[in-house]
Amino acid sequence: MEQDFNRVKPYGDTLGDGKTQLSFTLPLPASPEAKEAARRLAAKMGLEEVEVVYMNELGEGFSFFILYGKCPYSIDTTDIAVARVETKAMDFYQVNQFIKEKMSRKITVIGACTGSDAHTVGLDAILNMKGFAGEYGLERYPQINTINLGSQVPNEILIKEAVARRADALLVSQIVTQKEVHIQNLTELVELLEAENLRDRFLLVIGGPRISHELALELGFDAGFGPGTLPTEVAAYLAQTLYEKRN
Amino acid sequence: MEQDFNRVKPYGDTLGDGKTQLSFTLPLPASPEAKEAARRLAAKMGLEEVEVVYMNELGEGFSFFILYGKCPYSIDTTDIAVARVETKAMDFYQVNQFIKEKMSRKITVIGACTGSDAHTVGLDAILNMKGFAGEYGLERYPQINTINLGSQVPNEILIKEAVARRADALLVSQIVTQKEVHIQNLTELVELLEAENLRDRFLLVIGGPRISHELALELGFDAGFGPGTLPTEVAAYLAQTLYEKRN
Amino acid sequence: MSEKLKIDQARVNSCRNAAAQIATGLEDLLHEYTTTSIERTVVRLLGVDGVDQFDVPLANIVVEQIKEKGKLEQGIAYYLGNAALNKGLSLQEVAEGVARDELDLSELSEQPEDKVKDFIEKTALTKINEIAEIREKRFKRQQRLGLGKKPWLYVIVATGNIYEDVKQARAAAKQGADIIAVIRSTAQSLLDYVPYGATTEGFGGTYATQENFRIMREALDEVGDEIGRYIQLVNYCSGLCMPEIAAMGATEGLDMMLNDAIYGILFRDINMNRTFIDQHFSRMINAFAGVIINTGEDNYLTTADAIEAGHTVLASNFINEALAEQAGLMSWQMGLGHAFEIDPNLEDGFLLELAQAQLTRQLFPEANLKYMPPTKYMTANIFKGHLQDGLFNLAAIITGQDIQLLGMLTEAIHTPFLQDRALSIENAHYIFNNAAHFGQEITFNGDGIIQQRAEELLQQSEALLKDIAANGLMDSISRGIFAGISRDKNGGKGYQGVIKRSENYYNPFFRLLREGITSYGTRF
Amino acid sequence: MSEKLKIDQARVNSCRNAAAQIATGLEDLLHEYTTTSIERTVVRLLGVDGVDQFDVPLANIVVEQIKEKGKLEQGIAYYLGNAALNKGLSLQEVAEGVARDELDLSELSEQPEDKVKDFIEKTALTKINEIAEIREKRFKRQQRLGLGKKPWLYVIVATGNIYEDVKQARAAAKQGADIIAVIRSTAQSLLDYVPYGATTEGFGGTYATQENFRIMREALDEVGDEIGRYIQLVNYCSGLCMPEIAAMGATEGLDMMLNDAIYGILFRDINMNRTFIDQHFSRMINAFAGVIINTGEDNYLTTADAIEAGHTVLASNFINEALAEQAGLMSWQMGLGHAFEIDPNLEDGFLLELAQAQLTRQLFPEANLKYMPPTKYMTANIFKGHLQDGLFNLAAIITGQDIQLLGMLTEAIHTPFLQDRALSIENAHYIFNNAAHFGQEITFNGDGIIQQRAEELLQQSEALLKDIAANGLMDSISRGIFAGISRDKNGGKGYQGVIKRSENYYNPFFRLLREGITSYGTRF
Ligand code: B12
Ligand code: B12
Ligand SMILES: Cc1ncc(COP(=O)(O)O)c(C=O)c1O
Ligand SMILES: Cc1ncc(COP(=O)(O)O)c(C=O)c1O
Repeated sequence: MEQDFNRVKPYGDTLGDGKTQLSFTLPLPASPEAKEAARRLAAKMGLEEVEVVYMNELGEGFSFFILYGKCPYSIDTTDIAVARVETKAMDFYQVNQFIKEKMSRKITVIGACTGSDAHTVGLDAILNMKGFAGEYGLERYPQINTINLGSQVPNEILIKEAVARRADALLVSQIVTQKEVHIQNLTELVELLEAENLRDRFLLVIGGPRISHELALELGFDAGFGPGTLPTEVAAYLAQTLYEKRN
Repeated sequence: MEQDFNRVKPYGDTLGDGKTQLSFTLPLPASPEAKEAARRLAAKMGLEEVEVVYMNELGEGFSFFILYGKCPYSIDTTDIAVARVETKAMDFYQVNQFIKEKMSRKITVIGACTGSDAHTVGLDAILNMKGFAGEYGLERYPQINTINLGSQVPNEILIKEAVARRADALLVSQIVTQKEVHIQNLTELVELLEAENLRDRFLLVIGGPRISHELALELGFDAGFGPGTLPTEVAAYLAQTLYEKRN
Repeated sequence: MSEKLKIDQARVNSCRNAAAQIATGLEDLLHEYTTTSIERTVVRLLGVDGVDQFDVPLANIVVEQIKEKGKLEQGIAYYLGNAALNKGLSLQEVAEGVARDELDLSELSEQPEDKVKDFIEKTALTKINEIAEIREKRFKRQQRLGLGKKPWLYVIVATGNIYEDVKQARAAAKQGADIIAVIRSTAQSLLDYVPYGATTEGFGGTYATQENFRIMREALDEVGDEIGRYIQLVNYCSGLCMPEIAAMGATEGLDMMLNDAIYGILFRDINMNRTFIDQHFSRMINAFAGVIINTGEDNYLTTADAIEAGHTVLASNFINEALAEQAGLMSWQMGLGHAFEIDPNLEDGFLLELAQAQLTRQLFPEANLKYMPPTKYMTANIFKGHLQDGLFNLAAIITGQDIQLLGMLTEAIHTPFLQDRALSIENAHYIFNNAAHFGQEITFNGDGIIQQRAEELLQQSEALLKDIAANGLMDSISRGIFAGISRDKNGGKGYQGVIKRSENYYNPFFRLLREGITSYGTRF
Repeated sequence: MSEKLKIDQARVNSCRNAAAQIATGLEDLLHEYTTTSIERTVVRLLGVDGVDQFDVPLANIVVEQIKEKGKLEQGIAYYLGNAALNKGLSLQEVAEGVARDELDLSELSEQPEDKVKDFIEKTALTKINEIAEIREKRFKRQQRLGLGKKPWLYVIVATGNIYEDVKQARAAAKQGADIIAVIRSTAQSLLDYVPYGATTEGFGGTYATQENFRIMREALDEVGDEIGRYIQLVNYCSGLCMPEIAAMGATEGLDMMLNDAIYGILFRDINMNRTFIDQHFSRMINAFAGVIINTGEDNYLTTADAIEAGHTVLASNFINEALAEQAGLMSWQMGLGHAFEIDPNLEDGFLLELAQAQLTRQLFPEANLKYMPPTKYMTANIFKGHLQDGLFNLAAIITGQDIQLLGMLTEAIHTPFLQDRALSIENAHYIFNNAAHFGQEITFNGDGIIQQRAEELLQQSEALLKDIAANGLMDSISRGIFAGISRDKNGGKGYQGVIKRSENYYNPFFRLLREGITSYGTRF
């Protein structure tokens, strides 16, 4: 059987078998009834031939379950189009060359972990001299003027600094996502910029382990970078997009 | 918030949060679109706030996904009643005492792994002298006459031997469940017995890692024993049920 | 345990000497300054509790009043005592009066100093005795129920809601956890006051409040009785209220406290003067209360590389040890921290982890070492993550660690679900039992990778300690010697709360604690 | 590798002597009997292929005809050759004639023996040369692409459909697998014929057919070229068609074969005479074809307890070695099997696993040891299972195993999903790399648990081997010495296929293989 991209299903060991693994805890002590409850829950999710393969009492009236079942649903993947950063790949030298040749001046970027987020490692990986995974960070780029405001920066301060330092791009890191706090922080930033009529002045870039380019666009940013992002990717994006924006 | 057993949901770290973990493989190379397909699939299962936390290319156009989401469904557990073996717990001595006192004679049980199943360890755990988890097997019970036909026994042979040896109970083990072969084997056994008008002559007991008492009843057996069963549980059940059957 | 690594004892001595010198270098600071938080602690230890209508703790209100008058250099104790004698009120009533703006402590006529001090000393002694009693009750309970086998299984609860935390903690205890750490709401370390009462809304953790401490202690005592094992309770004695939390913990019978001499400076940008002064007093309280401190060296490796910066962890262990001794902590109270944070994709990375863990074990044989799990390199691939935690547990059982902060397979995703914690505990049980005596079974080859790495670590940390000793700890930190983070001596949060003591600075607890510490002996 | 365990060499010699004696005890049997399956193998090796309209292989039909006439004692080769010369037909045409019921081989007039033999010898030699060529091509490809680093990652595919198997195998190779074993449909070992053609419906595995071998070999060569690593292919040379499958494997360029001297007797109730005779001939083919055999001692521990019966595994390793030598296999071709099957809840179980694995390593330093994963004690708790597999991988890298059959986290649930296999490979990569030189780093203490267990194992297996040598292997098996299973000498499946050779029994392959084996040397 050949894969039909109009009908994509989970695959265990045979095309179309729909095999899916689940686990969750229920607030029930372990019992045949609890196991049945777990099975019914998976059945409500639409899974067929559900097997509750493991049940373990966790104490205090909770039990943990592992299940397998067949997912009857399929996805038409032919109509999925996820926006992605489209700029051309460039290395350290190419980026600097590009900025030097095409733009009249160095570009300035300002980065921060905003709100109560104090996770600077990801932002530093992109910005600091040292960089990440063997690649230099933006500070090392002679054509990029890099400002790193560090952690727990209120959105207001970030905007103030960006204006004062004439930044071309804002680089925001959001790592903590509990209770959707990153969405709040990011939405607030865009709203503040819009309120001050500054939205179009900057390229707005975000990053973090739960950030995608799609999410960034949804929230009104120009680009989003997820886990494993390398500094060159960001640099290449900034250079090319700022150049286009200029023209 | 107190648990409402009419509305039981998965629990991550807050009552009612519905947190559920999923994993599956899709026949798609890793890409933002594949990730989105995974997300949509989980959404079709009804999960909310789905996060595809991990995607890994497996080669040959397949990728593996790990997801978390919130299950919006809940189960009314107050109306779940799962049948279970109800006989009183007895130890080795009590069982022998019981048979000796209450029944006029020893009881005879005949066990087998039927069909193509060659997994004898589970059956042996219940039947052999040595037993399981420090408990003696049925062979060791002076009041039980135990016959073990071993592996890959056709249903016809099992019935023939059971009749010939005047067995009181048939103990069937089914370990292999691929393509539901255990259901086929077990259904066939009941049908054969019924066809020969022998169904009521024997207590019909099954066991195996994917067997439950519920399933046993569904398939027309008298009892089913799942993973971790101890010989005494089976012995106690046999003694008491055969005694009741007699009366 | 036979010694697996050959260690150059001269080098070890040189490390300890340098660390002692570093600690001595701070003595003037510790003796000549107080802080708003120390004074608030005094207020609390003198029995003042509660908040005003705006939820501001009375301790803050009282101290703030005197500070605004520029008179805190004398210490709050005198003013409180003076007011009580003056007005014939209890100290609590005095504080309430201040909160209602009915009393200005600095304006009252001065009672004879010896009478005031006498009154204060008595009140203080009552509290000190109360803490001693709580400590002894706690030790007795530990003896009666027994503590789990080592390494102790330490897990976190982090729901943000104390009642949900309790459920998770009780379940964890039943699953086999020995230690419950209630993770603290993320912004709390920077609050210059301690929130009040039971709280149900925290952010990535639950506020450290005295009532929350009490609720959890009660729950753990209960579940401990049920399962017949004493369950230890941990919180954060860290941030701008470090000594206050020490006092709260002492009062509520906590067993351990995250309490580091440098952590707040580096990772919370708290002023270093403030931190050093606070940590000293908080450690004296912890010492007297029989609390094990957990130092935070693991944090270095979340920003710095574990191979490159392994020796900074070790150097910091020596410094934390010296500062702990300075404050009167006994060896068993030193939960010196280190971590399993080497890139899992490194060839022989496990060997290098063993080297650091074993070296730390041999250098601090009496300490209750706290071993931190992989975090930075954890992946959202929960299956791989569970394995990484397995090797971490194996390293712990091989090298004989004491306090094992269990890694969670979902570390890269979310704060632990109930099931995550249960799987972690199962992981530790499996490895600790199945390889129980593996450490005793093996010897490391004398010229192998492990031995060489250990030597390198010790050499590098000796050099670093000597350098710090020569420059002083504060200057060294401002040069970014730890975790690649540099902090200004006069920068950071809370510097305005550092106050030079006057000649007649009065704080009864320094003496009482010191005397108490030296008299109460070891735990069992 | 420095020797971690002290081993009493005298005891080892005594084990080997006993094993040699056991092997010698079988010689009469091996020289005086043939079997239907050996004769069918001869038919196949003489180039007869295909099935009749009822899917019965021509090899079966031809052998059956002569057997029914009671003439198989002479060997099939003569009859085939005689018919060909008689009729001027090719051997294939002869067989087809028999299948159409047009030819009775036993009734044809006898051609001069030397002419018949001459003809047969030539045909046989052609085949032998063909196999040698396939072997050399395979070795060259191995040299060109290189084999993976040891321990080799061995994974199974078990979909039942050869085309689905191919997908999974290709993906596994890309993920890092070195060896692909196509699991065989569950009932096949008891079939007294080999199914034909490509198959898509198997039960817990895919039928071993020559066409399936070819399809998978081609796929693995292709993917091997893509990724620049040679991927080895394994199947089951086991059951009632053992030697035929050896011939098929030799022809299709398989690299390894599950091929055990005793497994079928115990676990498939195949008659022991039949098995011993078949295994000998099949091993000669494997030897000549440069195939590594994998013995099945791991299976003992699925029924017997791994602590109690550990020494039976070791004893069987010695016997399999002796029988392999007897058939001409070189040391590197001996994939002696052992397994990680101790109850994971046992304290220090990991140490006992290390003892057996290290002992096996030291006793068979030249063999390509095959290490089998935990199966019996795997749980449907896939997280715990993944950890068990992790310790298994750690034991392998510490003790320097060669062929690592990767455990699957879903072992207790289902045959592997694509993702399960990928996680297993990742598990092995992580542990093998992160603890790469751990084995070289450590020494086991001379009086420790590991050393003691190793000594106990060796002592027990010496005693067992001596006992078996004294009683003969067949009698010992009938006394239930392995896996607690006893089998009757004359019972079990396939006994009717054992035939006493006549004086003039003729089978050209014994000589050709033996000569070929001694001349082709080692692999590289
Ligand atoms: C290190 C760490 C810490 C350190 C942070 C030190 C520091 N200076 O950063 C310390 C110990 C201080 C810490 C504290 C806390 N942490 Co923390 N921490 C982590 C940890 C272990 C690693 C994060 C990390 O450094 N990853 C490595 C970097 C390189 O990856 P990255 O951030 O994804 O960055 C890459 C991309 O995302 C991208 N990127 C990131 N930012 C940006 C920005 C731009 C512009 C671009 C283009 C790209 C980009 O590029 C980077 C390189 O590829 C994670 C768990 C984990 N393994 O992920 C938890 C984790 C993030 N922490 C967590 C929590 C809850 C906390 C606390 C709230 C706990 C508490 N109550 O005390 C506190 C609060 C801190 C705060 N106020 O924010 C949770 C968050 C849960 C959630 N999803 O919301 C996690 C997931 C742990 C857990 N399972 O509970 N933490
Ligand atoms: C040991 C084993 C074997 C041994 C069996 C040896 C023997 N003599 O039994 C060997 C190596 C021969 C083997 C072969 C195969 N096996 Co197998 N095997 C296992 C293994 C590792 C352990 C099973 C076991 O012994 N469990 C221990 C016993 C004590 O537990 P238990 O069976 O659950 O029994 C308990 C209860 O269920 C209950 N019980 C069981 N029976 C009965 C009966 C009665 C009457 C009562 C009251 C109670 C009772 O009481 C017992 C004690 O508590 C499992 C994986 C696993 N870890 O589960 C795979 C497994 C069962 N095998 C599997 C497969 C596919 C096969 C093969 C088909 C592979 C192949 N293609 O060659 C063959 C075919 C064999 C055949 N024809 O059946 C699959 C089955 C998949 C599925 N769900 O269908 C499994 C799950 C492995 C896998 N992941 O692929 N196997
Ligand atoms: C000593 C110490 N205090 C505090 C914390 C963290 O919490 P906070 O948010 O209070 O800084 C840590 C974290 O690891 C620590 O090690
Ligand atoms: C040598 C050997 N042959 C065969 C098998 C299994 O398959 P079968 O169903 O062919 O007996 C095994 C299983 O482990 C084995 O070790």
